Amino acid sequence: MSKLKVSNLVKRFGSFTAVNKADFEVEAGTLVTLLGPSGCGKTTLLRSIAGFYCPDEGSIFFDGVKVDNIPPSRRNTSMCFQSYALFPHMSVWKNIAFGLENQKVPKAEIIERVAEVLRVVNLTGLEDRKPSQLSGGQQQRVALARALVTRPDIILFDEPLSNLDAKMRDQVRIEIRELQLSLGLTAVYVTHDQAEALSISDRIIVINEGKIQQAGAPQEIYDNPVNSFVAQFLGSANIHEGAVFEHMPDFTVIDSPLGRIRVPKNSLSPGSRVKFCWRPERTEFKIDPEHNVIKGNVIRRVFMGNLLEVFFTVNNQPVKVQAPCWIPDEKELSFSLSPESFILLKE
Amino acid sequence: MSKLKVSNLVKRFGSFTAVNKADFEVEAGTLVTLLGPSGCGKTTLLRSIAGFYCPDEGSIFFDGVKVDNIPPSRRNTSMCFQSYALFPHMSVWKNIAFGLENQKVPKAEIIERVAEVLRVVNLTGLEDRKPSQLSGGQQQRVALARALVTRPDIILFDEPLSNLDAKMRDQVRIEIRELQLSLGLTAVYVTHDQAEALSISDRIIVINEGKIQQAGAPQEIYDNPVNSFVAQFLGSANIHEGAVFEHMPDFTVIDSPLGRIRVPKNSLSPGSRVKFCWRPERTEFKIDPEHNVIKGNVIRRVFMGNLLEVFFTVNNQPVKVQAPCWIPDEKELSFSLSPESFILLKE
Amino acid sequence: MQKLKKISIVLFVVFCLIQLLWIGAPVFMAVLWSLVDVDTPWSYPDMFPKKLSFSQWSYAWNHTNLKRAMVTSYTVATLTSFFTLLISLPTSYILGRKKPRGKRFIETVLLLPIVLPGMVIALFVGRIFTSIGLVQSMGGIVLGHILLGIPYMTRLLTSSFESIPQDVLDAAQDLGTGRIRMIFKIYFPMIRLGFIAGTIFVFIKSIEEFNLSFILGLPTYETIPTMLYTYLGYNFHRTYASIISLILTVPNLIILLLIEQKIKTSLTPRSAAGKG
Amino acid sequence: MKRSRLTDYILLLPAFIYVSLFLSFTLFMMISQSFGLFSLLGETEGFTLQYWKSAMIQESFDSFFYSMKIGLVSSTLVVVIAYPIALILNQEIRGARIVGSLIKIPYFINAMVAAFLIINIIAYHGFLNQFLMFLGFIDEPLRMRNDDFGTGVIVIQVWKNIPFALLIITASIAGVSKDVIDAAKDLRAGPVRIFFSIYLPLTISGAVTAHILLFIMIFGDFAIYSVAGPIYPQSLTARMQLIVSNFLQWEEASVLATVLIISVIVVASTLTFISKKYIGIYEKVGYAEIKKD
Amino acid sequence: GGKEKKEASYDIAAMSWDEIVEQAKKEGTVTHYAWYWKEHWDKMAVDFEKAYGIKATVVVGDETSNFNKAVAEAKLAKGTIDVMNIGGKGVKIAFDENLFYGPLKDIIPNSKYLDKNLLQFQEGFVTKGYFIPQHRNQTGFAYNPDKVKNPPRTWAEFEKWIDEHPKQFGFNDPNKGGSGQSMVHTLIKQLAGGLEKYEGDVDVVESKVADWDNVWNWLKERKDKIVFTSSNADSIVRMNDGELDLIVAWDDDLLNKMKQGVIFDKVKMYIPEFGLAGGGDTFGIPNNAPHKAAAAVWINFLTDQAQQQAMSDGVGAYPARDDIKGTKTNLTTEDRKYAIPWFPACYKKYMIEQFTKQVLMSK
Ligand SMILES: Nc1ncnc2c1ncn2[C@@H]1O[C@H](COP(=O)(O)OP(=O)(O)OP(=O)(O)O)[C@@H](O)[C@H]1O
Ligand SMILES: Nc1ncnc2c1ncn2[C@@H]1O[C@H](COP(=O)(O)OP(=O)(O)OP(=O)(O)O)[C@@H](O)[C@H]1O
Ligand SMILES: [Mg+2]
Ligand SMILES: [Mg+2]
Repeated sequence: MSKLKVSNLVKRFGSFTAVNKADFEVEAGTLVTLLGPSGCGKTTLLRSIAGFYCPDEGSIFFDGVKVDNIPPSRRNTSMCFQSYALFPHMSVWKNIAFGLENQKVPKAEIIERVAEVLRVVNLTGLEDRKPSQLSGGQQQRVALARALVTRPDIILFDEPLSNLDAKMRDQVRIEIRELQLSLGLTAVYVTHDQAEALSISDRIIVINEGKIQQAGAPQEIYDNPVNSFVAQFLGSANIHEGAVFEHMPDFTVIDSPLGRIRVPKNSLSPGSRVKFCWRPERTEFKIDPEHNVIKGNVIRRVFMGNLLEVFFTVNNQPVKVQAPCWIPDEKELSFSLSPESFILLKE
Repeated sequence: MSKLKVSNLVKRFGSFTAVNKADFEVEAGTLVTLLGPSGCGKTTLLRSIAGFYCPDEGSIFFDGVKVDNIPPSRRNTSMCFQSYALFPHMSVWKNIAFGLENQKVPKAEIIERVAEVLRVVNLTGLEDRKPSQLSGGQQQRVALARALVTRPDIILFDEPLSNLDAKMRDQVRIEIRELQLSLGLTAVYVTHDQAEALSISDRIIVINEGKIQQAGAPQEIYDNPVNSFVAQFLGSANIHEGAVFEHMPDFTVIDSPLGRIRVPKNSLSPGSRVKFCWRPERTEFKIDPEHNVIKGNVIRRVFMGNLLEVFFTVNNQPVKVQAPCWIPDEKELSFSLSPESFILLKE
Repeated sequence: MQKLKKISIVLFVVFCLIQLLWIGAPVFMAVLWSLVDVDTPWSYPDMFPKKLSFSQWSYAWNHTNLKRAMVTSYTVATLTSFFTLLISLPTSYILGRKKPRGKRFIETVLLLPIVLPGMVIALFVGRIFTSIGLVQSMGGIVLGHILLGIPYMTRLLTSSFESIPQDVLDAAQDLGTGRIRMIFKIYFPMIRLGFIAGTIFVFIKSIEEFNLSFILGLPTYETIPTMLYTYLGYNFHRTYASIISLILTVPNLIILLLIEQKIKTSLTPRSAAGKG
Repeated sequence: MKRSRLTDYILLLPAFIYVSLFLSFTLFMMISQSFGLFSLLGETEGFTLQYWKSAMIQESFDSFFYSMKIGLVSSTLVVVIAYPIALILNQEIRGARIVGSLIKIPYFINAMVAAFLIINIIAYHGFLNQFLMFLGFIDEPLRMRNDDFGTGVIVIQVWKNIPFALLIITASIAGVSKDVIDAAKDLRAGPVRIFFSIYLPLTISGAVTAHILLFIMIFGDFAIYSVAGPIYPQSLTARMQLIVSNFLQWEEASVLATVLIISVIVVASTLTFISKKYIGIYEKVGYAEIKKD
Repeated sequence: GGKEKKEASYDIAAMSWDEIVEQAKKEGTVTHYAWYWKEHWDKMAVDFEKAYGIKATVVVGDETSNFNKAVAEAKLAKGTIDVMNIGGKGVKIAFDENLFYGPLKDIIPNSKYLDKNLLQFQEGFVTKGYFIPQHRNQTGFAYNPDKVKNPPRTWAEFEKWIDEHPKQFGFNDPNKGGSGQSMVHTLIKQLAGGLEKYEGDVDVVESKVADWDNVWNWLKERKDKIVFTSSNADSIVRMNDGELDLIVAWDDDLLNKMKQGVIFDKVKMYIPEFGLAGGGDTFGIPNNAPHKAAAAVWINFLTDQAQQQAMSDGVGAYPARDDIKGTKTNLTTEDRKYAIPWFPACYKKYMIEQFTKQVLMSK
């Protein structure tokens, strides 16, 4: 268990900047998720922490100690590789035991710890298989087990669940989280799956094009995205621009494509342009007349199992909302949105 | 536009049966989705339709004509390959135009149709790139475009959107559906993503281990899964076993781990064992005393952005529900479930 | 990290120097020897030749078998590459694409000509050819060289054929591609590199081949290596040997450069033809 | 379906028939002639061991041991030198590509040219001697050509064959995914352990292939021996060639050729066996065996 | 294709020289296999065509492979070789395999001017006039006059010189060239009781070779003082390199190498008083030569006075004709008085084998 600090890290490949001034801390014993679209630099950041890449600028500290000159084999980190990186010539058991053997852990303990971690990832019974005899998902779980079993100061997960089906993914995710908490591991977790990020993390760091966009607790980011990228990447969001019309005691009124709407109170001068968003699930079809009531034309309804996704146009602006399955099958529908549903964006 | 009929199809690899007596029809101009976990035989079925595999038993008919002895190059199908299978030595444009050139379509029309399909998959401007210069998601869209542009009698999609991020996936899915409808293509669509299946299909065929489990319209399957596999694979489901206690005029009462609960009326004799399920999103936290009221211990709450997933134990049975974000943060909670929420399963 | 970088740079420079010496020094000596003047031999104890000229080059060119040997060598190599390609194409196609029964066995047999020592093959093939009147004919040498070229050509072509993803072929079929279009638009472009590499390889092998040419060709058909053998053996003549060595080596090095340039650049992106 | 099977087999034939006809004739003739059978030119006498007896004289043994010694020593040296170079070239060092191309040059140089080039270097009046004298290490040039041990030949073989070994070994090392090595480092494996438990088991089959091919080429060497070998003994193939061309003793040459091929098979199988054993250490020891102790 | 040229079967032995010439002109072409002097042959061929209208093609191959070719073709009714040069390596095979047509001695008019000895014996073989001499050659000691002021001429001087100059005297392995054979031959003469006793033998007589052990012991004692090189040419190259100062070499070979700039011009050559052997190369016509008449005319042409003179002037070989003298040779006629003839070929073969066994193989 170590505290991790990444300070102003820059990593370039040729002229392309893969990580741009990343600056964050991970408290000891917590799990932080790096979330972002494909190619945004998540893996690069993780590999820099593990020591495989030498940063072009900035430094990394473990418990306040600068590790920039320590080679990967002497940093006490374990990484679960996006590409698995299993040793193809070793059995599952050997693969997992490899790190413990390096640390000269007594044989009996190795046997015990490997068996335990195999249970966690649901692979008991496959000890003697070679990686080539496993399905993709099983291989991924071996990679995960291999990283978990060493109980390092800092554990790094690079999309450890991407090849599992939904059921297995839920289950293993929960096990990872429990193990991390019970062993008090400091963990950095990479994913581009927002549901996974929201459900496993103590904190989330949203990255786009190599730059950190926002960092915070899952709910905090979800409820208060700072910009439209974060709003759209974490959950769905309808984004509009408008202009401040006037300030009222409890709220501010804005002129927008949705009409004149009430949003949470702010201090912008009337007339200034604002960008704001709201989430599809905030829509109320049991209309609350106290709230902003909006009428739209239904373009398409999509059945999503537990709910409907309904696409409207409101004053020619496309808008997406979530609706319960019981809403009437009409061309024109109204719904209400509380002023608190609206979030003002910085950019 | 052709009607497709697959009749009692069996395909084995050695002693392993990948497709086991598949029997279904696809009406002309409709889109049918094959949905199932990894390795269940979806691709195998698709490749048999395209003619790459020769079935071990059973036959395939296009518009009533048996095509078993027609080679792939003479069946009027187009497939969007799971592995993309782009021609690495051709530019994006050439790749897409290749099929049209085979059909000796006039040059001017080729140019027009390729441009149109490029717009659909959002790749305009990348015509001259080689596949190796594209990201995975872009490559996948080229594969999709290549299949779409030929407007075959039957179009086969093998997980065409798996490598796209959520936003792009939504967008392209809608485009595919619109194109399929407007051109009236007969389509078979393979995916293991249930949201995708629910939102794009006219009908869904759920497959497990090579066997068709259930076929029907999306909502029909979602609302009335026949067995626990379907119930769990399409959406989430809590599954329990119980015994019929008594029949009332409007409903049946069942003894179950959740207590004595009311479920929709059925004709099973009292005392017989039943398996039933219910979906997490049917949970009501504004308790309706008319409904089944259930009390449970909260094990874990997971923040999923637009809602909470709450894990309970109810009489030591694990239960998963979806809850709005506002529910109180207490150790013990009650919720209600309407009798209609419960679905009796056949096995 | 910084220190590591420094060490690796030093290592790199040292490595390059050794490499230059390792290759450059012998070649430099050969060039010097080839430029020794006819009338001023390079004798002990001179560190360097007293006079450099091309006199020996022009003598060797005009009054030895050099011209004839070059014509023979290059003709043989061209014919060999062509016929080896012709013979290997169908076999490699089946091996690479159809995975016939006994594939491993056939591949092993095809490799045998490199596994048996060249002189052994040469002596006994020579004996067979003698009995059917094929010695001292260009045809005999070409036939022999084809034998030695087949292992390389089939290997390279087979793996090019193998590396075409089945899906891509299926996709082409699925799009209704006819047989001819299939060959010229799909197969040929996709095995192009194996095709080029194989031809170049066999060409170079043939140019360099000594044993068979020695047994089958001499004395009527002299190739560059058998000629070199004369000037290195009982007729040891450093200057001619240097000249012939350079004539034999320089084209190869140019080809090497071309391959490095061409094949490397066009090989790398190829892996991105699909996922996994 | 049936018809296409048949075409497949017909298409398969050209190269296969070509090679197998030639080689089966060669091998058949070689072996039968060593027993005095099927002489193509001279008259056939019938089965006899006479040639095996008459070929087994001291000169043949000396040639055999000479070739064996040069073959084993040179091929082993080549592999041992090429391995670390391949490992270094595999790193992402700037310029590794240039070095890689440079290092390939000797492969494109004919064996005899290579021998000649090196002879120029080690000759009495050669570069090396002049250089050493210039530096003052020696007063009088060393005689390094045609030495009895065959050091000159070994130097030439190593010079010429390193690129070939590199080609094969680099390919198999490049096949080891960088991530796998990173993973081992990440699990705190030191360089020695990485080499012996990751690189070696994953690449040994390539290295052994290279080793075997090199052994065959060097063991059957004629050209380099003739240019730079010791006055005595001759290499096995040079002796065969001599027996044939000077004395027309095809039968005795066949005996030597047969011996040569048997030795190749023996050495190749031994090397393969050793490498299999080595990989086995890492492949076999699995959970089952651990549970036993 | 065109009409096959019809060639009557004939026997040149039964024809007059004029008939042969006439027949040769009909044949119009002759193919000659040699392994040296390309430039010289080119010139000769031009002159020949001028004189007779016959095109001579000289293939400059390799001595061993020329013979392999001849052997390989021996079974055919019609071969492809009309004329072959015959040197040290070939004589034995030529006889063992019965390859050649002859005797030519009485067919070729010029043979009466040619070296009598070489017409009867070559390399210790009794050749019975089958082969027509082309040029004579002689082995001798060559030395670097800068480093060797007083080269050894008598046997005692020679032994002393070797002792005082270790690793500076060299000759080639007799397996690989004639000059080395000549040296060992001389050692046998010197240390094993002269050469007279071998005269006329066709098989090795054990008792006569008993005291050859003296020779082998003499060599073994000096193994680290004498350098064995790998060919005639290698000896010369090593002298140029400064490695050797005294070598055994062929006079014509040395001259040729001087011309080609392989060795410094200052080199001097002589025959020591204890003698060194000499001989020469000859022409032969294979039994199945397709153009025997043209072959005979070509051989006769090459042994004409003018052509022999041109050969001597051009490549420096000592002429086979007795009526002209070599002009540019390293060895004066004065020197040549120490030349000695070879002993019979069976002994030569035995000598080479024994040298390998006794000297090379001893450790
Ligand atoms: N070795 C490299 N050379 C050049 N560019 C690179 C290299 N490695 C990564 N990149 C680029 O850097 C960017 C970040 O890559 P990285 O692997 O960190 O992405 P990621 O966030 O992990 O994406 P994914 O979710 O797809 O794994 C990408 O645009 C990639 O193309
Ligand atoms: N050529 C083959 N030989 C042997 N088994 C095969 C072959 N192709 C497929 N299989 C097996 O058949 C089963 C079905 O494979 P298929 O590719 O149809 O799965 P899928 O449903 O498309 O899965 P995914 O979602 O992972 O693509 C798998 O268990 C697979 O291992
Ligand atoms: Mg990544
Ligand atoms: Mg599939």
